[in-house]
Amino acid sequence: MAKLLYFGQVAEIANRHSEELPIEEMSIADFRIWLERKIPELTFVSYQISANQQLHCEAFMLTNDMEIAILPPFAGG
Amino acid sequence: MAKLLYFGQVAEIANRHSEELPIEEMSIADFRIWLERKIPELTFVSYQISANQQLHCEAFMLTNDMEIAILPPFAGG
Amino acid sequence: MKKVFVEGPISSAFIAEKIIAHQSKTDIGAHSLFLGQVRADKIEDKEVTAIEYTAYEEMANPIFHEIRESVFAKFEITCMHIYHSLGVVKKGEICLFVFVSAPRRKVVFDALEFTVEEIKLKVPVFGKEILEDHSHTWKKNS
Amino acid sequence: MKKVFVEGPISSAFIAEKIIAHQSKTDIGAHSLFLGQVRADKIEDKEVTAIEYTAYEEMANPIFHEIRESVFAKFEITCMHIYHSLGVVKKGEICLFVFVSAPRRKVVFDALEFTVEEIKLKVPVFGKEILEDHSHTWKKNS
Repeated sequence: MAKLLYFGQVAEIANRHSEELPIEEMSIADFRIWLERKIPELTFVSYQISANQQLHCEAFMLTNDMEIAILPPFAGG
Repeated sequence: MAKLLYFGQVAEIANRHSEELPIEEMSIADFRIWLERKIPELTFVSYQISANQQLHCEAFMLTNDMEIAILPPFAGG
Repeated sequence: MKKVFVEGPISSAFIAEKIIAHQSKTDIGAHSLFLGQVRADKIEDKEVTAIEYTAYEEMANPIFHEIRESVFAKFEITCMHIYHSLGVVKKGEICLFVFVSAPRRKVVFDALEFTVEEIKLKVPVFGKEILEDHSHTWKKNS
Repeated sequence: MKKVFVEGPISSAFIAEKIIAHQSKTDIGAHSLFLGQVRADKIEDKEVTAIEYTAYEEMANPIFHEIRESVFAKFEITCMHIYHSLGVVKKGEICLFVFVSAPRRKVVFDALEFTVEEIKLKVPVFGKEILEDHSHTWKKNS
């Protein structure tokens, strides 16, 4: 099972903070397509995706054992 | 009468903080020569000279009505 | 790993305490401090009254640690501390406190700016701007 | 003209007070602070235990004023404050406090550095470094 985490505006749009569900192995780019089919409102906002607490390039492969976070623009400080 | 002010290391060397005395009109450069004849130990330290609370170039003319200060290197902060 | 996140605003008493804690380090000659304060911006005529901060803490904490390491590698500093608020911080209150100390002053300005810019760019912190009519928008760093 | 010189060290309580005084200015988003601290340098194996500051105040005060004016002309800041000690400041204590505030952070780092460098360069302040054996030397800015 992958753990999906949603933060800030993304959590508000998705109406959830986390969920656990099985995902197929896929690139971050493909994960975006999958995610926006699942939650179409995300099409209209920008977000980054981290895997196991790290940012990666769009070709990075996500697997079913990862903690995957969907992160809206940072606003620290 | 001119008012002479001495600060920091210069006051220590000259063994005074201020004095009033008549001076002839002369440039700052000439004043240095006059001063170092009066207090020879000043020959060995660096100092700036202000007239009426402002720094000037060496050619600036000092007159008998001025407040002249002999300022060792600044050490603020 | 040093604790960065604090609940609620950063008080001036907390800042004063951190300054006092450095007075026994007599090899230090210069401190620079950055304080981020919540601004009462107008957003479509409505005033921001507070920002509610959340963070992905498990990701943010290692990134704060990496930022610290890189600042120590780049600048000859004695110590540095970062504190960031979580939860509600009202307008006029302080949400970010960066504290850099060094033997000599020259490095503390650049080290401070570098640290603040790195935090703004790299740390997954999110800010909900609460407006005076209780609606909200989402803060983005620029 | 604003008062810059204070007798003795600058306390952390004084600094905290100045921070609090700015929390009602809700157009401010960023503060930068510089604190100069007396360093226990070794001079020919003898430790500096304090610096005794004197100043040509009648000349220094207008120069502080000019520095303020030039910082406001160069940088988009909301306010700035400078405090400098006179008299004895012991090792570990604070002798200079510069406080710059602006709506946005970008300018506060350069404004702070510019102000501190101008003070070090232009203001007639003198420092007698008291050593542990009660001898002394004279501080020079570099």
